[in-house]
Amino acid sequence: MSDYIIETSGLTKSFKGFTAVNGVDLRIRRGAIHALIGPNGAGKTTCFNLITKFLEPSEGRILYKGEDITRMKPADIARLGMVRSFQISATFPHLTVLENVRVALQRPLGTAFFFWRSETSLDGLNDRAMQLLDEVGLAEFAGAQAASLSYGRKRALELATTVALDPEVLLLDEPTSGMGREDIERITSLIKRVAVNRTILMVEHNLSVVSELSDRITVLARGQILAEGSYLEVSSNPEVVDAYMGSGHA
Amino acid sequence: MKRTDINTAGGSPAQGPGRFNSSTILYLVLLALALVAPAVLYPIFLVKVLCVALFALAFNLLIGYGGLLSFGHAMFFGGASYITGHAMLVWGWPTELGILVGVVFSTLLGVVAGLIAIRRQGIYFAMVTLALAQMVYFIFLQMPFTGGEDGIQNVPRRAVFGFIDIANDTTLYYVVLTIFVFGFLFIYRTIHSPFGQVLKAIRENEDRATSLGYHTTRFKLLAFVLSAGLAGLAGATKVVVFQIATLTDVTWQMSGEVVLMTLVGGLGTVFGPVVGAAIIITMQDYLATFGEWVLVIQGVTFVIMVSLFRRGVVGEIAALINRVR
Amino acid sequence: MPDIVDRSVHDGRLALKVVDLNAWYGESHVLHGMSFDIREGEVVTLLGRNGAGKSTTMRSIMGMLPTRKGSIIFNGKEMISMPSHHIAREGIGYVPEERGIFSSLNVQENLELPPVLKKGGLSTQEVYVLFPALLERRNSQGTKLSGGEQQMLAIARILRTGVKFLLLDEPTEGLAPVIVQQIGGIIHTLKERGYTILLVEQNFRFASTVADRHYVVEDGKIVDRIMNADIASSTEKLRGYLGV
Amino acid sequence: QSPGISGDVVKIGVLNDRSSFQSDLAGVGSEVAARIAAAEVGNKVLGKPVEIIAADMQNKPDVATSIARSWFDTDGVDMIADNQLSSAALAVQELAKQRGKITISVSSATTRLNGDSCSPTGFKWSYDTHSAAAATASAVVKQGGKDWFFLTSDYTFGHTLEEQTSKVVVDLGGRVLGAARHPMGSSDFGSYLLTAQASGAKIIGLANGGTDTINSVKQGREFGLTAGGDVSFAGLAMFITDIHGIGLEAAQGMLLSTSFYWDRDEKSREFAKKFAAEMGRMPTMVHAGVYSGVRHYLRAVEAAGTDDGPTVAAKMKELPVDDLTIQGARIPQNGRVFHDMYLVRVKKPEESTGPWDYYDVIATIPAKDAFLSFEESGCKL
Amino acid sequence: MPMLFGQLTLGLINGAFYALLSLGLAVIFGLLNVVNFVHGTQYMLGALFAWMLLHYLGIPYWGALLLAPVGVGLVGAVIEVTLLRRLYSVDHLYGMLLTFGLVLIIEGFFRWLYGASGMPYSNPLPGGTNLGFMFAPNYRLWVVVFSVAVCFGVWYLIERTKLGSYLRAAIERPDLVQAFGINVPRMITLTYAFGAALAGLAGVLAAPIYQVNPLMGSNLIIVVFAVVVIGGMGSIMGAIVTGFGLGIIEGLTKMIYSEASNTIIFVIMAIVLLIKPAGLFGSQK
Ligand SMILES: Nc1ncnc2c1ncn2[C@@H]1O[C@H](COP(=O)(O)OP(=O)(O)OP(=O)(O)O)[C@@H](O)[C@H]1O
Ligand SMILES: Nc1ncnc2c1ncn2[C@@H]1O[C@H](COP(=O)(O)OP(=O)(O)OP(=O)(O)O)[C@@H](O)[C@H]1O
Ligand SMILES: [Mg+2]
Ligand SMILES: [Mg+2]
Repeated sequence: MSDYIIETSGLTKSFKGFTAVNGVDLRIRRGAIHALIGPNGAGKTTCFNLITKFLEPSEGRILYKGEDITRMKPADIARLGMVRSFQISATFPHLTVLENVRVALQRPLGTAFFFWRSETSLDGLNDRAMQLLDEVGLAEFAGAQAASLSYGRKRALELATTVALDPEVLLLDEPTSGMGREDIERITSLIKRVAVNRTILMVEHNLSVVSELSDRITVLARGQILAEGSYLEVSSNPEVVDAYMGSGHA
Repeated sequence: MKRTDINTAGGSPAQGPGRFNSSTILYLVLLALALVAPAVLYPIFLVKVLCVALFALAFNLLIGYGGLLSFGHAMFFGGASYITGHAMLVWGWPTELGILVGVVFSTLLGVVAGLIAIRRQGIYFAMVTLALAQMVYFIFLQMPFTGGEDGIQNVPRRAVFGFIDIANDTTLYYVVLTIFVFGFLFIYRTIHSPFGQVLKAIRENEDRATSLGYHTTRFKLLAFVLSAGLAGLAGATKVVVFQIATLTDVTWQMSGEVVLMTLVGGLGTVFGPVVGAAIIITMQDYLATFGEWVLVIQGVTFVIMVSLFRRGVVGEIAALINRVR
Repeated sequence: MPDIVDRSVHDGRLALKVVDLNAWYGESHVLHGMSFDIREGEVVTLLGRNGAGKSTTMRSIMGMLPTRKGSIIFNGKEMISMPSHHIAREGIGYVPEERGIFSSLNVQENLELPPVLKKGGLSTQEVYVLFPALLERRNSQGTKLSGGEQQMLAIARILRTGVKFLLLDEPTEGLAPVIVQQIGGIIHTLKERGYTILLVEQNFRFASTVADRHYVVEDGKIVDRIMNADIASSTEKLRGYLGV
Repeated sequence: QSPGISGDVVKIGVLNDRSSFQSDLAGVGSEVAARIAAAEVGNKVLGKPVEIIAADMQNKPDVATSIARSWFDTDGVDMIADNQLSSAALAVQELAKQRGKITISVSSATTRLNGDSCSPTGFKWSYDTHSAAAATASAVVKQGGKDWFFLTSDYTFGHTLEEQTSKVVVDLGGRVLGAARHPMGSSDFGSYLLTAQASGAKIIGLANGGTDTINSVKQGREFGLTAGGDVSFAGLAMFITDIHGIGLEAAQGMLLSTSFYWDRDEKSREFAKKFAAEMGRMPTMVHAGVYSGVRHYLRAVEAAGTDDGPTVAAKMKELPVDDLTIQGARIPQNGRVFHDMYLVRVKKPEESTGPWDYYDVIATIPAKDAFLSFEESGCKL
Repeated sequence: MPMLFGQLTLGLINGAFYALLSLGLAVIFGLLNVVNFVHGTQYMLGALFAWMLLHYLGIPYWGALLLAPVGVGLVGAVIEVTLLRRLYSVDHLYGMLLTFGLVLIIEGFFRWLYGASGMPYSNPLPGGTNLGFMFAPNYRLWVVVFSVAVCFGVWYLIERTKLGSYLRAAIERPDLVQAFGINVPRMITLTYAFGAALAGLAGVLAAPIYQVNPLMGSNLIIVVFAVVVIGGMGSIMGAIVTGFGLGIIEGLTKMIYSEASNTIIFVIMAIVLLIKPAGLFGSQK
């Protein structure tokens, strides 16, 4: 079996004549933390949407563990163990924080269609849910409605929900954006912890987070791969500095 | 997008044993009241309330918990009543089989309509269901067996299981109450089930639910079909009670009425639809002697309701209790 | 609340003075007596942890919260009970967090939505020169833009209105470092042109490159005020407040 | 059979629609008509008071049946009058049959009430689909209107009217050149009128009702169909309130049949005067029918000495109907009152002396031509 | 053949009518997102006001054409300010319940006042023009010309001025649009009143051909909703084009299978929504 858990070849997406992603060959090594960076509008989120099949690719193929998933449905991708978070916070606003996490935890039980079964059958998941909330610093909000959380906390909740599925591959779209330092640190260490035995592909603009976490970095610009390598390699690439990092990071 | 002010008063999981007990007691008290009700109130009125309330409950399952506004639920309600009526009158089927065939019909219709409608969201979903219901209306209007505006008349009330004589109104009441309680428990369990949890999550944020690995359309379809089947159960039962099946029950106004009942009682609350149905049926039947003012009084009630008690009767009471706590 | 004596680097006119501001979301009391002020031409940031009440402060200033108490004086005028559109017309521009791009409008329509309130704003052409990425996407639906592009659009559309007092809620959130630099440059330019800016920032490093002063918000109150010049000596304190 | 008056009161319920399209032709007026009838006997029979109650069934059959049920079961109502909407009327009549109570249907037009669904205690006054068809058609054809086209409401009511009228027209040597079936509540009839015009028909039979009829006539005028006078509308189910709503300008020259016209004779004017004193307008044939039905019912109670349904019903069939609106009519076993109908032509505006002066009575249609006989009705009693 | 032409022309004429009627609803339902059940009633009020103006004040049709819509607009403004306004932040269903209540009240009141069979209103432009293949009533020709002019005017006002952007944005985030300095509440009141006035205008146009009665609008609303949805919510052009198109299709249906002429629109709606989820002219979210 190949070393790469995700491989794309010639991945392309155009919207009415505008090509957002253009022939991207991405290879994500099993067990790695792989960062996708690039200027705004480079096509990072679109890549995520393509890989998780929230968008249909215009061209190209996507392999997951060597298997072609180009024609699969998004929910099935998640079931294969590849779960994403969203760039703009996506919670279930009128469910409680605890329930938000539990919705993710309950999927592997396989009882999701059991309309005849009592929901107390889900109570067994509460401990695990609380543990996850604790890890992102939301334990004290467990009973609150997700809608009433501040923006940063919604992001944390979303991460907890994603991790709850215990996926093999996590795709995190700007996990720390909108967070305070303290939370960033907490989230960074959480990502580090969950990364054990998992593969993470993340989009992130916070370079200190990127440099701290990632094993490998792909830089996208205008829908194409501009550079790839370790943080050091990438950050010393003048093209990347020019297009993305700016003089402050050279 | 606007924030949806859907009340989740009855939707949150019962936390802790105390809460569970108090609500169990509440249900038992209500059941006891229902058992003695025919001594006080006219049984046929009660039976009608139960039938329509069951219809409203079915509708509420879809909107209150699935976030799907169907504007064509009359096709299941009225459709089942035609089928049941025909089966019992022309084919001479026994009551329980007649009701069953009505439910089967509406469930199958629910699958077909659901497969078509479920692909659209929000107002478009409502409009597709409306369109389908109008087509079903047209078909029933054109089919000879429905008797046009005369309807199917004189549907017999045959003894249930061959020995429970429902010609007697009080007996009939208990039979219908049994059906209603069955329907109610069914819905209650559905809402408070693992399925119900996912359904609520989908209502809240469908993309997110998909990304967690849920095939959201399948959940919505199942909710739609369950709701259609229960609406059919309500319609089939109503035929047995009133012994007629008419076009009125398949019109869009009927679809609209169930929306009103649910709102008046309290959207997304467990008891809301029941209370709403009771209020509207009471208005229709008891205010009928106010002559031409029935509808105006109804209108004034709606306006006041929306302006002052938006959460619906049950929703407002629940909010009041919460505040007192 | 520690008594904070105002010692501004600017001796310009007082632009905004907030005194004992309280605000509620429904029943929940979020701001507990905010007091601070900004002089004309200053760039001031509100720092604080998630949920401290920074965005709420901005929304209160804009009159977007139904219940608020206290006093908000802008250019000498009391605004606490003004409706939101009057506040805007007094000359305040607002860039909300989560950007507030309208999905039913395309980029150009989004850009041209806020009415021009004062002379001296950027023209649409100038905006496109400043943000070329928007020019390219000007006919696509507003919310189809990438996160960062949306942020640019949210800032750009306020610059068109010509108001000289801006409330920017996390303007660098989700932006590529180059763009963050660019925004820093824009803020500097605006400052030179005499704009007054209240900024909410999580990115402290960025804040320190543009701001004159910082207020620290905790639990809906101002708990400290730090001059940008004193920043080096205040790192300990800040670490305590923000976990920096 | 318990002689005497149940509950010491003769209770009459007037059940009809008071809130929607049909509320003018029946509605509150039916209650008023019933009261006029009761007042004629001093609101007392056999020394017991006559009480009249009324309810709005809102055009919903299940509301009608549940009101009827509770009237019979808990309120001691002895007779239900008017009984609108065929589905509701059939159900209420069946219910009354089971309970041994009397129904006097007036507004609902279906002949099934006295045909396959007839009841020993169910009566029908005034027009029905057969009278509308047969009376109007035979009279019109005799006047020379031989080439027909139908505007038919796509409802059993409309189909029945069309079918029965066509039969009469063809039997009398006329021709049916076509029909357009439109859904109930279509607002625009232009297309159908064009088709009608193209067919070359001289008589356009309106096998529809209410607003549809009104709109057909109004637009017929607009399209210049009826202006020349060579094409006429024949209203199969029209009431004087419809003419009032259309206005003579547009309605002039129409032919229609009615069981009552207020300005026909001294007696009808007397009833109309009493009615107008209450309602401020003239009664329709439905109002007259309710009045006549209630009047006859009270006379039968008096004669039978009881308000027991089957007994009274038998009495009603024995006695001739005789009141301000109908004189000397008989009621066969199926409960269909055999009274005369009238063919009227709508006046021109200049011929009319004022509101409600709308008709010229041009022929009297004897009952045997207007209604199905007991044998023809298909009633098995 | 002349028959077909006649029917097509007639369909077009009726379509003009649908277009005008859906226009007001497109403004209210499409732009304000209010499920305005009272729209049919506002149409009825237009016709009724025209009749009242004539009957009580002797003001003829041409005066009513201006005054009656203004009157209906004022009624609309009052409804918006006193009742509807508080419902924008909650689910649309509540607006529907409210406006449905208003339908019952207003219709009930006028039915009590004037009865259900209505009152005569005579044709201000009697006679007709022979088009060769058909006799076209003059009044209908006037309706077509006038509706087309009004439709175009409204389209221009909303699509070609900034009003449309303001409205669409205000539906998404009223608080934010207001924070940009736009008096959102007043704008919405005026828009609602304008939509109501358009319904009233359609009512005045209808008075000479359709029966003026208090219930004349009650069955219309559902069809007009369908027109707006098929056209694409929020699209003024969509409402206009669909209105005309529906008139023609309905006319053809009346020729071929007239029983289905009311149902055809729902068949079309279902098909359109399945193929183009946001309607013919709607932009997809
Ligand atoms: N559904 C869509 N329709 C049209 N254009 C789109 C769509 N989705 C994305 N785009 C365009 O594709 C380009 C890439 O967008 P994408 O969201 O992938 O950028 P990104 O790299 O994630 O940027 P950011 O870091 O700012 O989030 C952008 O220019 C965006 O406007
Ligand atoms: N719409 C709302 N309803 C109820 N409570 C809210 C709402 N928005 C915010 N809050 C609460 O108000 C408090 C202050 O929130 P605010 O958004 O002002 O924080 P913030 O300082 O901007 O945080 P962040 O950096 O995460 O954006 C938080 O406790 C939050 O949970
Ligand atoms: Mg992105
Ligand atoms: Mg904030």
